[in-house]
Amino acid sequence: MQVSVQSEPFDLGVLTSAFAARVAGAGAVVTFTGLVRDNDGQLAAMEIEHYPGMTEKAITAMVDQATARWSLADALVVHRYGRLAGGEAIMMVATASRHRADAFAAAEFLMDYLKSRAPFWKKELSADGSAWVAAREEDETALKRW
Amino acid sequence: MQVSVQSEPFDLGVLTSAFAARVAGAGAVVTFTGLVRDNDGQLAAMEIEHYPGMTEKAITAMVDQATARWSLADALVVHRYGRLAGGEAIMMVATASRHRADAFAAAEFLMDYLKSRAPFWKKELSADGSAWVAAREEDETALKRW
Amino acid sequence: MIDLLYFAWVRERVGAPRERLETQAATVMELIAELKQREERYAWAFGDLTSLRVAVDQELASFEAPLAGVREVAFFPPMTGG
Amino acid sequence: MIDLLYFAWVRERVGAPRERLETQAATVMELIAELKQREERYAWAFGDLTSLRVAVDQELASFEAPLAGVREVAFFPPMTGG
Repeated sequence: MQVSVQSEPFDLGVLTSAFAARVAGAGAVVTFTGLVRDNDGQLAAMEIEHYPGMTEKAITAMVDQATARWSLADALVVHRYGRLAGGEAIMMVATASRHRADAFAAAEFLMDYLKSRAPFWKKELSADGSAWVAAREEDETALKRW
Repeated sequence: MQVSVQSEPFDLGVLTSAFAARVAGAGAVVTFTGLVRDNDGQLAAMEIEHYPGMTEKAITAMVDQATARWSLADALVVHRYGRLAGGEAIMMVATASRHRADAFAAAEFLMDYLKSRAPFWKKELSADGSAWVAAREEDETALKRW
Repeated sequence: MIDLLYFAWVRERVGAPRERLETQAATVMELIAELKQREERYAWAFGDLTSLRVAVDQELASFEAPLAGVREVAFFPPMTGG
Repeated sequence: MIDLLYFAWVRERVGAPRERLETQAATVMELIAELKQREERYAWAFGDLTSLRVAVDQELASFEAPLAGVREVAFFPPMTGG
């Protein structure tokens, strides 16, 4: 298991390759990557605040839950905080399993929990000013399926 | 959209990075990678046969279906054929969307269809000999959810 | 003339990846019946239809698919991609 | 003494990321009531409880959570990770 909460950018390709290499033989690897989104053609910058101390603890608990629930060879969560430029990777999740159903389910579970239960808060910065990203109703609803 | 059926190895990290870079702004990227699996601690080699002519056509039709059904910024399918060593990547799927639900659903849909409806046949090679991989009941069942 | 293609263990049992055939068979099923009567290796390859799949002109098809105007018929086991 | 932590717009409204407080409040809810009476900025930060979340000693908790033995309480809006 690998959990990293960091301000530094990470290299999605390098992390994905390294993860796949170390679970070689698991058969199925799923990754999810969240990028700073384009808003109507304009790449926004983002400021991400988090709760040092609680964040890694909360994420580790989520990964433990996923590991208990699905048959996983390994799991990885990297999440950035601080200032991010448009198009940069905010976070990634990777899961490995013998069969794809477990890898997909665990990745979706981790994403649903990271969205609504990991102490991060995103602020979008644009030419017009800044605004805290509002939690989406669907994200809260998504948790109910687990 | 990018579909490639090839005998050459591909670099998962490089393809993942390039895909994420060109959909920057989509927000959510999901990848699935299938690796030659470890059987009881022994990495098997694999020989993959396919139906040249039909394969790319079938995969392109699947990607078209996924694109019609979900809101995707882009999708990629790379699938190898020929001889693969243990631990090597067999194939990958990548999907990009504004929201993760679409990217996850489209990636799972593509995987379910690639498993059972793309003309590939896997033969596992081990010290004991070789055997065609049998289709799994669950893979056929998985198609019913779409 | 129809091109017949065989893949995976169907190919191994038939003993060839492809062949051309002049046939009067109206459907895939009739074609299979014709092949099975030709030689033992075809009877072996086509013995269990539940584990046989067919593509007609590179599209998955049923055993009832008509062959009129068809150029290529492929036989193979359930696919195992991904 | 309890450490109070504020994040995102709760922090902005309160005007500080953290503070220490001597309180007799028995639950999170009583603590919120106490803070709201102190100054307008707290009333503003804690005005709408439906958009407020709380962690007690770094675990998500309900407003009814008891404060006995607690060292750290954090207030923040619904999380937007991922």
